[in-house]
Amino acid sequence: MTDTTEKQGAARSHAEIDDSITSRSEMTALQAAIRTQPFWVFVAIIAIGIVMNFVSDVFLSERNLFNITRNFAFFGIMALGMSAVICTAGIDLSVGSLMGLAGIVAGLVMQAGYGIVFGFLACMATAATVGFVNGVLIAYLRMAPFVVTLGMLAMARSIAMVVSNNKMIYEFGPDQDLFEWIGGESVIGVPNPVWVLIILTAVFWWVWRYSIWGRWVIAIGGNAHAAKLAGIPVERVVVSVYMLSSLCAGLAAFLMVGWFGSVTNALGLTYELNVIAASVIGGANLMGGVVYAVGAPIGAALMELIRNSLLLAGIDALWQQFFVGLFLILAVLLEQIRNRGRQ
Amino acid sequence: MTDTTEKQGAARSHAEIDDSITSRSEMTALQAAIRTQPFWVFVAIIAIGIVMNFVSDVFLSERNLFNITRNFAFFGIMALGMSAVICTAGIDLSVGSLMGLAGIVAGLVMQAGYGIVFGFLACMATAATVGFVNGVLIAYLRMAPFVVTLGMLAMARSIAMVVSNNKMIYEFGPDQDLFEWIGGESVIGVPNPVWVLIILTAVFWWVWRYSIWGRWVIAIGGNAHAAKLAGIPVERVVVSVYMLSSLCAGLAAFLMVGWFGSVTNALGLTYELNVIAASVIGGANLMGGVVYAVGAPIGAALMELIRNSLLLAGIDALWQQFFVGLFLILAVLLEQIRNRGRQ
Amino acid sequence: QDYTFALVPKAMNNPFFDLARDGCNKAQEELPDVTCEYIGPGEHTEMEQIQIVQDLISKGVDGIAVAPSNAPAMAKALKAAADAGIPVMTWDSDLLEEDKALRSTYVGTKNYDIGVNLAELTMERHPDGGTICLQTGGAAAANHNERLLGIRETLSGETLGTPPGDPLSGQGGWTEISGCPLITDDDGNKAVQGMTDILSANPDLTAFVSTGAFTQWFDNAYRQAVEPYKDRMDSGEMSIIVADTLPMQMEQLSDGLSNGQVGQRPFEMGYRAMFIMKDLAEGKDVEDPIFTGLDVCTNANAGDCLAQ
Amino acid sequence: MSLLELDGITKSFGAIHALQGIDLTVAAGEAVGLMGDNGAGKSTLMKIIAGNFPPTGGRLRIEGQEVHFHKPLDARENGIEIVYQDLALCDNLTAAANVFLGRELKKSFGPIRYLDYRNMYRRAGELFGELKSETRPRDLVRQMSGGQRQAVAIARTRLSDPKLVLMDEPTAAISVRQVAEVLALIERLKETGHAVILVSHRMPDVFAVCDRVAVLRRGAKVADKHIGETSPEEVTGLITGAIEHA
Amino acid sequence: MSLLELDGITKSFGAIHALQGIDLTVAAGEAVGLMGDNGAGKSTLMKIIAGNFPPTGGRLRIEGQEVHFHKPLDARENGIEIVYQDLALCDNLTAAANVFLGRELKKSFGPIRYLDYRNMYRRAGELFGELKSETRPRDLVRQMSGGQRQAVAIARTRLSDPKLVLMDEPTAAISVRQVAEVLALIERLKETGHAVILVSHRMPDVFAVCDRVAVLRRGAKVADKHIGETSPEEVTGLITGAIEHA
Ligand SMILES: Nc1ncnc2c1ncn2[C@@H]1O[C@H](COP(=O)(O)OP(=O)(O)OP(=O)(O)O)[C@@H](O)[C@H]1O
Ligand SMILES: Nc1ncnc2c1ncn2[C@@H]1O[C@H](COP(=O)(O)OP(=O)(O)OP(=O)(O)O)[C@@H](O)[C@H]1O
Ligand SMILES: [Mg+2]
Ligand SMILES: [Mg+2]
Repeated sequence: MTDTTEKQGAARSHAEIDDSITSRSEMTALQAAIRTQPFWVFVAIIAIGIVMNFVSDVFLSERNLFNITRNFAFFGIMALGMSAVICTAGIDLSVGSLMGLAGIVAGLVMQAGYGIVFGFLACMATAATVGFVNGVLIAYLRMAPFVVTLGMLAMARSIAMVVSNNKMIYEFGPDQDLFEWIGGESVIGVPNPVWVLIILTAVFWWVWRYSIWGRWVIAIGGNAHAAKLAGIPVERVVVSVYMLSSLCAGLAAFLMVGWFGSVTNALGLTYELNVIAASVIGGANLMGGVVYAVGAPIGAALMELIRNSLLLAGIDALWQQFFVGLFLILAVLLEQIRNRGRQ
Repeated sequence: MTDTTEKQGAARSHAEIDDSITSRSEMTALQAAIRTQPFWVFVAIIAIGIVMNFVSDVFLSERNLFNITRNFAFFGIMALGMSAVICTAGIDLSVGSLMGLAGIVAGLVMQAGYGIVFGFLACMATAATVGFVNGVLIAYLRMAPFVVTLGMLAMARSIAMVVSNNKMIYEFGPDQDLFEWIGGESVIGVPNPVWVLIILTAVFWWVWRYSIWGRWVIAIGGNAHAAKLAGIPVERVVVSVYMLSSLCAGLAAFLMVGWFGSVTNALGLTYELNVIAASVIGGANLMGGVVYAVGAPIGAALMELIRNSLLLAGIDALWQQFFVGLFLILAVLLEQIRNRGRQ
Repeated sequence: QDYTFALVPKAMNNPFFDLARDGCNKAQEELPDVTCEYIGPGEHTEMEQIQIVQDLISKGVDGIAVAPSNAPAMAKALKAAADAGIPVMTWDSDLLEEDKALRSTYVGTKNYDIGVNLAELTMERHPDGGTICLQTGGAAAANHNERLLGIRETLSGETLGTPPGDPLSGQGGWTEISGCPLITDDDGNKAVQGMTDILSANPDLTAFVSTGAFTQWFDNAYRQAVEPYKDRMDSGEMSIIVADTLPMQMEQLSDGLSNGQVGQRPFEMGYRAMFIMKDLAEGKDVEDPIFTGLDVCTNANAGDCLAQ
Repeated sequence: MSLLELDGITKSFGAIHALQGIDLTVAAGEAVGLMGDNGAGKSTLMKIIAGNFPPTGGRLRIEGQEVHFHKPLDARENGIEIVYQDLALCDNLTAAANVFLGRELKKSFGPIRYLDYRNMYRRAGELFGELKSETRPRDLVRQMSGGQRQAVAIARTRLSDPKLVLMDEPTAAISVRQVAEVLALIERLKETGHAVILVSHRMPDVFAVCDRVAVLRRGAKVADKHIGETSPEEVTGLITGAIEHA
Repeated sequence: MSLLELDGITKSFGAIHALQGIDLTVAAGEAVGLMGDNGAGKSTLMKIIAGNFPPTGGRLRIEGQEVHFHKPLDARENGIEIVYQDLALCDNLTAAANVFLGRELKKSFGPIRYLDYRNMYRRAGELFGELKSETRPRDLVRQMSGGQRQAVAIARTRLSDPKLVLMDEPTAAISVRQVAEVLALIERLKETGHAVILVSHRMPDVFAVCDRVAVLRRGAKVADKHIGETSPEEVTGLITGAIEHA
């Protein structure tokens, strides 16, 4: 039925195809980007920007851009950490309360005259502790992240109340000026918190793409059981993820208090939903296994942009929230429609 | 190697075992119950009750029990609906805002003199509409439940502000007394909202156990793709689930406004996290596929009980939230520890 | 006989109410037989406040002073206090007219008057009127709505009905710009951001008036936001006028970064509430209502406008 | 007239061309074996016939009538049942619940209809018995062994009286004893006039029950022969590409 | 001295007794076929050896040394690799990423170590090539066919040089061509002194490569014979229970 030459021919072509199969990359980087949610949210941002440019001439003013970028920088920083948590199919509701606690701790330490380095270290140590507790309860005691971090939400806020004795702190000791400079000023026209966000986003981009830890986090989100079987120290990685999220919140609190120039234990109240929303809008999937570094700042930017635009456009105050909700849905819908068309 | 009799013997014993296998129930109902989270949360509730009985002699007073049960009834009703949503691996953040909107609509209709029947229908129709929109966006347009319902959270609250023109309503027309009786009074010593909760819990128990719709919801939560392949109208069921959650929130709003005797558009502000927490404490799993009818009231009861107990025990106000969080975590931890022991 | 009196604020995370707590504690020191129990919802939620009051009644405290978030609903809850023979008073904000029989007295200010004073400060600086943006707390907050009405009625010189009234469109020379009143939900961050955006979107705004301290809570952020407009404020082209007189607010006023403050006296409210309740518990008659007065501060009298 | 006719079915997933113009017919009472290397496109073809997703191009005819399936239910209503390769089970439900998923047995109490657990357990037990599978109807699928899960998936096709049964590697995980039962089942289906498409990598099984064998290679059909006219060796060659065409 | 010795291994899941006192030894360079009906307990036994969960009772010895595995990594560090029946892959990662999961190849840039994509793709491609599997290293596992997924799971065992390879139905989903490769792989493993336990329902495969065959029935070992001393018919009888013991 076949002769030898034919067989060899087939075999050769087969080997070639095998090779082409092995080295084949399905898509160019651009094609891949176009399929992601952050890309389409970014498109929505550009669209809003163009429209706003006609609606209000102050929209593109330096001052307004300065304000917008600084406002979303804090949420962007927290969303970077939150994205990691969400990537493991977890959730961290305690970030808002933690901001209050970490901010108060930083404030108290500096008020007591210890200087900014100690203030920063105390702030981050507080955050790390809270994240560690969250992580241990979730990873080792197998508790639902929602319950653990909700409990922590209440506890952290309460501790913040107790240690601050419910008072406002607005004297930050010897380094007050440096502290307020870090949070409130800018370098070459870009607010410092935005620099922090930019650097962190770059770091996270590298982490998700090139680091082993990042790979493990994504694997855990895809199939925690399989990751465990593959020898990944799942528990330890999960703890580190919750600590990371807390550290991001602590950092945001430090910058924010510096900007505000004062701190109450109400700092960060109800921010958790905004941070989670920024992550989800930026493409994170609450079922886990998906993460984009650029998603966090893009998601946070969209939320802030909507808020700012509605105000500049002079929308009736009672209606503003309506449009916030509407545009939120529309921005994410864009990607859905595009992807349905593709299928 | 074998003879015929041996073969027959083996065959017979095999048939017998087959039969025993087919009809074997792995556990008694009690054994099954002991493995569930609601059971252990219930144990925690009993434990708190016993401790509180020694701490405070008013704890078991009729008035206190009356207050406690009524307070958690509203959350329990909402948590019943929320559990269904969570069972499909979804989430509904809009219930709190929806309460505000539905309450305002009911109030406006009754204030205009239309009577309680119309007020109730308007309230439920509003809720159904919101749930329908949520459901359609999630089921047909495949959007993330978190984003959709977060958008709806903002939109519903905004509409409530607009239609109420930011005013409080406390005149409910001709049926005011009946309305306030329904929400605020009791029948044979049990507050009316509690009756509603009891009846709804019984209905949901039946639904999850015996109804085809309930079975489908659970299947969707387990594996939506497989459910779709099995011919279940997944989209329609998901829409109905979100409508159900909204209707529960609408009902709770109706009862609560009746109890308050007034309504502002701030009704239900930030309740969403409490409702979700009640469901999760009651055993719902945010990854989907798990639901207990009794879980919702038990979860809501635990949260209210902790709050009430701390106040009666005279815990320092600043510390109270701390213990709320702590006991929340401990109550759920109970079940975890017990189940780890079993494995 | 020892007394335990409960002082229930609207929310515990608001520095305003902390001052009331401090007053309450001072009274406790002065009255050896009185214990002050300061307890309220962590955040501003209507239902939790009602639950707390219910629990206090169950617990059997000797008197309750409450700042109701939702007046009609609170009135229903307070009926149980009457049944239990627990004396009740209100502070900071009052019950509705028809429910007033339920409480013995009210100690505090008229929110409406705060609005009137805010408006008068504004009109003093800008007799010809102009454009104005108002900033308020929670959308449905009754006290803020009354202040808004006070501002609007004073500026327009007209009666505008139920709080918060309708936005001004030229009455008395004042026009509210679109996008206002700003709703802050008592969030300082939102308040500053909202003010920043409004000021940059409307460079020739005449007056920015806030009915709550949240705008100025965050000292540094507020200063940064207002700094670019300081020249206009100094020259009298523009004004920022804010309710309350917390310490950092007074510093901002002294530095010319605000043009007027109208303060309540929460410390006094908390302090006097204890004495009033002691009188009530001992069966004495008390005045109704008791107003604690307002502090009205301008750039000129910033140093010595506060009472005490 | 054939029961099922495929006419130039193609399917692309982005850059991957999983199927490239497949023609195939199946008559009533006939079993067709579908073979091919991993990734050849067999499952993709099965899923298209079962209404899982639409083809990128080509036509599907059932009893001469062109059909367009928009959802799996459409295919089922046209008398097509399928055992998916990945089984498509709900892990959180019992074996019996999975068997009856979407076609629950009901009892009535007045106007209220509710699940008839008793009969579902009984019927499911019978079906597993027929397959000689030691599967407990009350067990959660999550806890079951690989072969028990496959038995559940196979049992699902036995609920209705379909015209065409698609089996995507139904015997991959099951033991020798049940393999014989599944093959016997296919024989019975043929006898009663049903059509079967059997996807399998097990040459002996295909040669035991199928009337025809079709071979896919890289999304194209490279052979479609009567069992009598070919041999396992030839089919192997066709699958691996050692033989180009037949 | 045997490489692996199991001594009275039992395992219960609540009321279900999956394993009841299993003794088994495997020597270096030996391949043992493990057969049994669905639900007999084969996968459970494999998972216990792989450190997936501890046995309820009994002892495990490796090279005469008693071991207690608390997690899968412990087993791997003792030189045990496994192909799970359910494959245990992360659907959201590429084939190459799954192959190297937990053992990623790294490059260094100063003190910073990062993923070496290039080498991982290359190595994974080579491994798939060895198995003659048409699996693209860059594809997401989610999009792959059943056999391609199985190839990924098998490729994972090739990364290290284990003493013992456990294969739980490694050929269930793969095509004839790759089956031959997997069997050849097992032969090579034996030649180089590795031990293999092969769980399979495919009698010919077991008889082709295994030196011994053990049969489980309802959690008990009912036979353990050299291939030369038994026959497919006897093994079938042992699996189904037609033959009680051997
Ligand atoms: N986690 C678990 N919980 C409860 N029962 C289980 C669990 N895992 C397995 N079982 C039960 O243990 C028995 C043995 O299962 P196992 O997976 O070992 O079978 P197997 O021999 O591998 O079968 P197959 O050939 O079908 O893969 C089955 O009855 C199964 O239902
Ligand atoms: N959803 C999808 N997206 C992208 N590619 C896909 C998708 N589904 C299948 N493919 C690809 O299409 C090709 C055919 O897959 P299919 O599952 O039909 O193979 P198969 O013949 O069933 O193989 P096996 O014998 O291994 O089951 C494969 O290369 C696979 O990677
Ligand atoms: Mg396939
Ligand atoms: Mg198995």
